[in-house]
Amino acid sequence: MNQRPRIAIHKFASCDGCQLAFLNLGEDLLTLARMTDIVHFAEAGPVDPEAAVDIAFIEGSISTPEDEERIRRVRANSRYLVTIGACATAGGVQALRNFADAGEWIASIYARPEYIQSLATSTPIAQHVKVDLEIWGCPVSGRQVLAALRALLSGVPPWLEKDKVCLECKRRQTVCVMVARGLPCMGPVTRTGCGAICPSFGRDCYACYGPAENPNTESLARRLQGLGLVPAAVARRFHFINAQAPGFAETGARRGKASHD
Amino acid sequence: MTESRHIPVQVPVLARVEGEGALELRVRDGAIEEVRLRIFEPPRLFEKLLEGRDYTEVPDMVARICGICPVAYQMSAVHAIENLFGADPGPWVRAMRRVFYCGEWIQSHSLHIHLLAAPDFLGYASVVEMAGKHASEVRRGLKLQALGNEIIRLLGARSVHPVGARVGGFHRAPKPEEVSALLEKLRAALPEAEGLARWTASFDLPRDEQDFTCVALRHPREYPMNEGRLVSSQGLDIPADQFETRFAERQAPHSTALHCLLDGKPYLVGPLARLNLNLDRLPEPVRELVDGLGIPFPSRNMHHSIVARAIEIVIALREAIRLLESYREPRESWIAIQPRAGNGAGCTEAPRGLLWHRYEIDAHGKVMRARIVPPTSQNQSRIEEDLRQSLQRFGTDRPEEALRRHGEMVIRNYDPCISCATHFLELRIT
Amino acid sequence: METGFLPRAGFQALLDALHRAGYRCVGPQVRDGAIVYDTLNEIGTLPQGMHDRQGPGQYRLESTASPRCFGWANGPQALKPFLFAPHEAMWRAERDARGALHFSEILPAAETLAVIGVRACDLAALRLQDRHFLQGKFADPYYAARRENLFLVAVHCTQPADICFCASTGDGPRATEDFDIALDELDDGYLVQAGSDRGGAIAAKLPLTPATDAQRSQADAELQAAARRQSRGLPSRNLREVLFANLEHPRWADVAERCLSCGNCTSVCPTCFCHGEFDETALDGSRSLHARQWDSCFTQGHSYIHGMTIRADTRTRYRQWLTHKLGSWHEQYGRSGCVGCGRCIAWCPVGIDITEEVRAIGGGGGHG
Amino acid sequence: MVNASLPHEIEVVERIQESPTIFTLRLRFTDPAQHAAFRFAPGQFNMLYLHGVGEVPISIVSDPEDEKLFDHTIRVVGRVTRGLEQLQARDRLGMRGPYGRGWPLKQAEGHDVMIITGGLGCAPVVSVINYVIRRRDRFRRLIIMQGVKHSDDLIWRSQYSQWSKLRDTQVLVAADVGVALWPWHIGRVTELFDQVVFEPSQAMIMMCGPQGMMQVAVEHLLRRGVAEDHVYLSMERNMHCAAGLCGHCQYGGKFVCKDGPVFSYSEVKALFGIKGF
Ligand SMILES: Cc1cc2nc3c(=O)[nH]c(=O)nc-3n(C[C@H](O)[C@H](O)[C@H](O)COP(=O)(O)OP(=O)(O)OC[C@H]3O[C@@H](n4cnc5c(N)ncnc54)[C@H](O)[C@@H]3O)c2cc1C
Ligand code: SF4
Ligand code: SF4
Ligand code: SF4
Repeated sequence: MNQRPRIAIHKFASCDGCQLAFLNLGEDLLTLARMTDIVHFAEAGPVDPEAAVDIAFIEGSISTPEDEERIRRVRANSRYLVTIGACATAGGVQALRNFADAGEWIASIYARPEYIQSLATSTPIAQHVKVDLEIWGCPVSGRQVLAALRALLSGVPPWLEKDKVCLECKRRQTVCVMVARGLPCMGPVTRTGCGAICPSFGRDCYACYGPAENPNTESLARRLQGLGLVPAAVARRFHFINAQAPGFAETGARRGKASHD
Repeated sequence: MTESRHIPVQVPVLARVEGEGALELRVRDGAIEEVRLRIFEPPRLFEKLLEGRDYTEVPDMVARICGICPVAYQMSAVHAIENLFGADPGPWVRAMRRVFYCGEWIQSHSLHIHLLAAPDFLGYASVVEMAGKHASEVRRGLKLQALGNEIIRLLGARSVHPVGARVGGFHRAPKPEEVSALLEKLRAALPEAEGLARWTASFDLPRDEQDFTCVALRHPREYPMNEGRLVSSQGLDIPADQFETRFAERQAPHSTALHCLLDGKPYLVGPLARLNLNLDRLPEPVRELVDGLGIPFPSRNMHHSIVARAIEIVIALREAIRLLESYREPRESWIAIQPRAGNGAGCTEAPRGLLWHRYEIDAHGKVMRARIVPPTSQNQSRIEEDLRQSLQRFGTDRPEEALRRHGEMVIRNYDPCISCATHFLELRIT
Repeated sequence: METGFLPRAGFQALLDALHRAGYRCVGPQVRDGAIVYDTLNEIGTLPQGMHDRQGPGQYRLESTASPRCFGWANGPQALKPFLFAPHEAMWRAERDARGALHFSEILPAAETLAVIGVRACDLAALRLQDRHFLQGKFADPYYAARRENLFLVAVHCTQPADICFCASTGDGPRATEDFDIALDELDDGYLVQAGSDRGGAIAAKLPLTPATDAQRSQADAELQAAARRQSRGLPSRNLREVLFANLEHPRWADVAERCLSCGNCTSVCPTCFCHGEFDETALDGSRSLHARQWDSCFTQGHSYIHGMTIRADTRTRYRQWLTHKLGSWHEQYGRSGCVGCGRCIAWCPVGIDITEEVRAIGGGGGHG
Repeated sequence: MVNASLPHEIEVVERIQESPTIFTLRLRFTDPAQHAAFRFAPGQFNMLYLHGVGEVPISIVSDPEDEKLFDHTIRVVGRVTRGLEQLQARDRLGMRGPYGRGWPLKQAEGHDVMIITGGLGCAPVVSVINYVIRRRDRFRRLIIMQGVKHSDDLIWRSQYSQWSKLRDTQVLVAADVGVALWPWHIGRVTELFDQVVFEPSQAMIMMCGPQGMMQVAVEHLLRRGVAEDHVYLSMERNMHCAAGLCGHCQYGGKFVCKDGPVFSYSEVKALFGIKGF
């Protein structure tokens, strides 16, 4: 590539954690700045939200009317659009509000709810504009973001991991926490990419990387009930970080209202 | 001639809900009429999301409030819930939580100093520009940031939304080999961190003394992180669970973040407030380092915050080394918890200042109500007050660009959140 | 080739002899609620008295008063991860300033490793993996490097779990070949048998006493009882015909309702060999590491070719696993790919039982 | 032990754009000794490695007796092929091979050779056509049948016309969708079987393309009396190692990479057309 590709990193409703995948790159952050032209990345300095770019990375979900507008403009200005993280890809943990009366919630936190402009839902970017690549995870892994960047710099579509966490657990030779300890692990339906860190820390995966390809959520739900979870608890397993993701939304809903009645 | 200038500055800001905000300034006849730090990040409604969840899910949920200081959210939450259940996880857990927190301070402060604040004081638009002339300092900063992340990973597997913390302790105890490998790196980094402190102290920082109230935790022996009483520079000294008796949140029409006030007045939390109030808790070597910096702490110059952060990196590094040097692998890394109904508060020192949580939980361990007061909503009124004073002193007749930059620099001293403290953009006059 | 009796306390002498001969020893230890292989320097860390309870999707350890250190059936690991690494770098590519590429292989250091406590089923699996990785058209240099100096101490299995069926596949519970040393564990010590010259040399360094007939017959009786205790089984005949004659059997859809397509079964299976290769490239594109890791026919990528996935659903994936393992393996390696270790039953999160599925699909007929 | 997984450096000598999505790379080893030692048979394939991206199996289309270069004709479909597309003369890449079992060309001598392809530019069989034409007197009739989705997809058009003029050679081309002036059939290539002149008992059939097309063709040919082991097809499965180790290309008990990719119908018929294998 003769010209350095232009890159933007945009933020919507989120915790900023996925952008840290860039800020935590260390030496590679400087390499990235050398190889590309980072035109908009508010956290790191450059700000030009309306700039036309080759690659736009989007963090965060859409939860206000203004953001609905803004993401359209970003799309129009970007040749290749990548969502990073659970918020941008599946609506994020804040999408739990989609199950509730968000207006009532706002009223209970803010004394003057009329000041607060907000949609009743938190929705993924792909519900609003075309997305070229979705990188899952809450937060995304720096390794995956780097690999995607590298592929795009080589002019080829990035390769995405979509297998189950279980495979990575076994590669790490972690003892299965579900089989050996009866923990309600979400690994068998969850997308790998994190390195199967939860089971390696002796705990159950809570599905922060969203659904894997071909997830049998119903079978796992039955298994979790077999382990002693009541239906509402099973619902909460699915309705957590990626509550709106396909498969998780339905199986959770079928077991009852997750957290709020 | 009456000149009215209304100067909005786009600023992404952290708050209860961090993200986007703006600085609005109205100047009439050279006097600042109104300063507003507008936060319009869409609310993510975490307090409500928590309702109905099991207490065991809280640490993973609250981490998602902030990707830059998830450890702080997890720590305040586990303390609040353990207080509520009357559980004491014992000295190993206590020590490891401090180590965990040290990692976050080092990571967050290094990131702030190098990526956000230092370019301001040295006159660069971003760290990338700064790296040209100050390559070794930037590398040192990135290395310290990485080291902070590594400490978090030791106990939490990853640095953003770590997965190791639980009510009652940690899911897993590190292996002694991992601890000693890390210790070596920490020891090697100590001279670097001290160099960093001296470097920040050498900046030509604006002199701008102001009167403000500092609030921080205070512990009988240690530099505060996970526990202590709530104290202020004006004599406040109450147990942390009585926070609500003196501190109250108020909603401003221009913000989705609530403003928190102490007895109705603005106050400061964060590194400078912590240092000012805990100078006598510094370990001896740090004390000597601070004495040699030539800055008279306690300081009333908010621009000294960057130095306070660098000093806290040294404190955290030393503390992590001290605690890990006596590391023993425990039989169990967490205690069993017996839920009971009640109400409990927890307060810890996030990198950006006090982070207060309260939970009401039923007998089955289900969260009934939650309340979270993050550092930024506590600093928000103080930021506005500071802006008013410092911009007035700076000179309101200056070009907008200069006003904007100065305003941003002032805001960045509070490190309201990473996206807040950035180098932004165009200035619009309406 | 029986060589004698090693009193329980003399077991350390075996470790010491192996250490002196330059081996790193790995042996069974309790970790995270299961028996796994880990570096073994002291007999004190052996899982003495530990016993496992296994069932479909279930594994629990319990502590007993037994003095035995090998009174358990296999945990999740086999020999496989020691030879066919779950994840490994294969070669590195570097591009110099002129655009030329340089390739360098990354072979594992050929470690001299002694594995203590290997079961008969895993030795049978090792033979199958040897055939796959070493005896085909192209030998795998990575596997070969690790295989080269492997020393195997087998312990005949007297405590098969509920999920074991090695007796029906003819692969256990007695280890009959491919070990350097085999042990029968009795309450007060071990009957030692050398299976190779290397094994004989190590055995010669042990404080052995002559074995008694009583010891021998007790060991035999325990092994026979162990075989009898196995309640599960696969028909010993070649199942290839019957499986491929039943490719549209409704049971495939039935099991697909339960199966999570998670690949735990293929990962714990000691004979499964599938792996994927990929590149990890430096951000500036100068260097790239070509690596490989375990894959499974339960993944989408396993059967992806551009524009289509040959096995897009769980039904065809489960069918691939079973028809390969018990069917086409015969064509490839002259026998079934199942050695009866039962791991895929225990470590399946939803407890799918290969023997039961086979029976349902028409491969019944008991132990025949 | 030879490490069959390690690529060797090769160089692009020439790049030819055959169609909007198909291009040919003419290649040689950068090490002349390696180049001189390189031997292959038509139907065999190489693993091409694009630096930092990955490897793909690609058939060799050039003549085995061409000592200067070897050619690969590649269609852009995904990650690696898209990256390969960007290569220019003098660029370097990695290569290992050749792999697999090629076409039964020795056996085919003295037979009618019928080549059937479907889909976009089926490179593997073009090498057979060229091979037969260059050694024309060793074979009897040559029948070339090519089906494409759209008439624009047909690459090497002029070659098809030239081939059709050769003696004892029949060329039948079909496009599902044809544009004006398309001289050949509109419809499926398998609809043209009735026009084929050949001796079923003396024929060797070689085909590659979509499974559906091959299935229809096989059924027809068997009905016409061609023996099962005179019908050869080239199979495509996911491939990583190409050495029979990684397991991806298994087709029942066969490893496509080393037992194939060319199989006689009798070898694969048990599973042919069954979804999931
Ligand atoms: C024996 C053989 C010979 C071939 N000869 C040619 C040829 O001469 N010309 C040509 O254009 N194509 C040929 N192909 C197909 C070619 O290999 C695929 O189009 C190519 O692998 C797609 O890779 P990609 O990265 O561009 O596509 P993606 O869709 O991005 O594929 C990603 C990965 O999946 C795998 N994969 C995807 N499709 C295939 C496939 N069809 N076969 C095997 N693995 C696949 C590869 O590992 C690939 O890297 C041949 C395939 C085989 C098996
Ligand atoms: S194991 Fe599961 S919850 Fe844990 S980090 Fe990975 S995907 Fe997230
Ligand atoms: S195809 Fe499936 S069953 Fe066969 S070796 Fe590979 S993973 Fe195992
Ligand atoms: S059979 Fe069990 S272990 Fe195997 S893929 Fe299916 S659910 Fe997973």
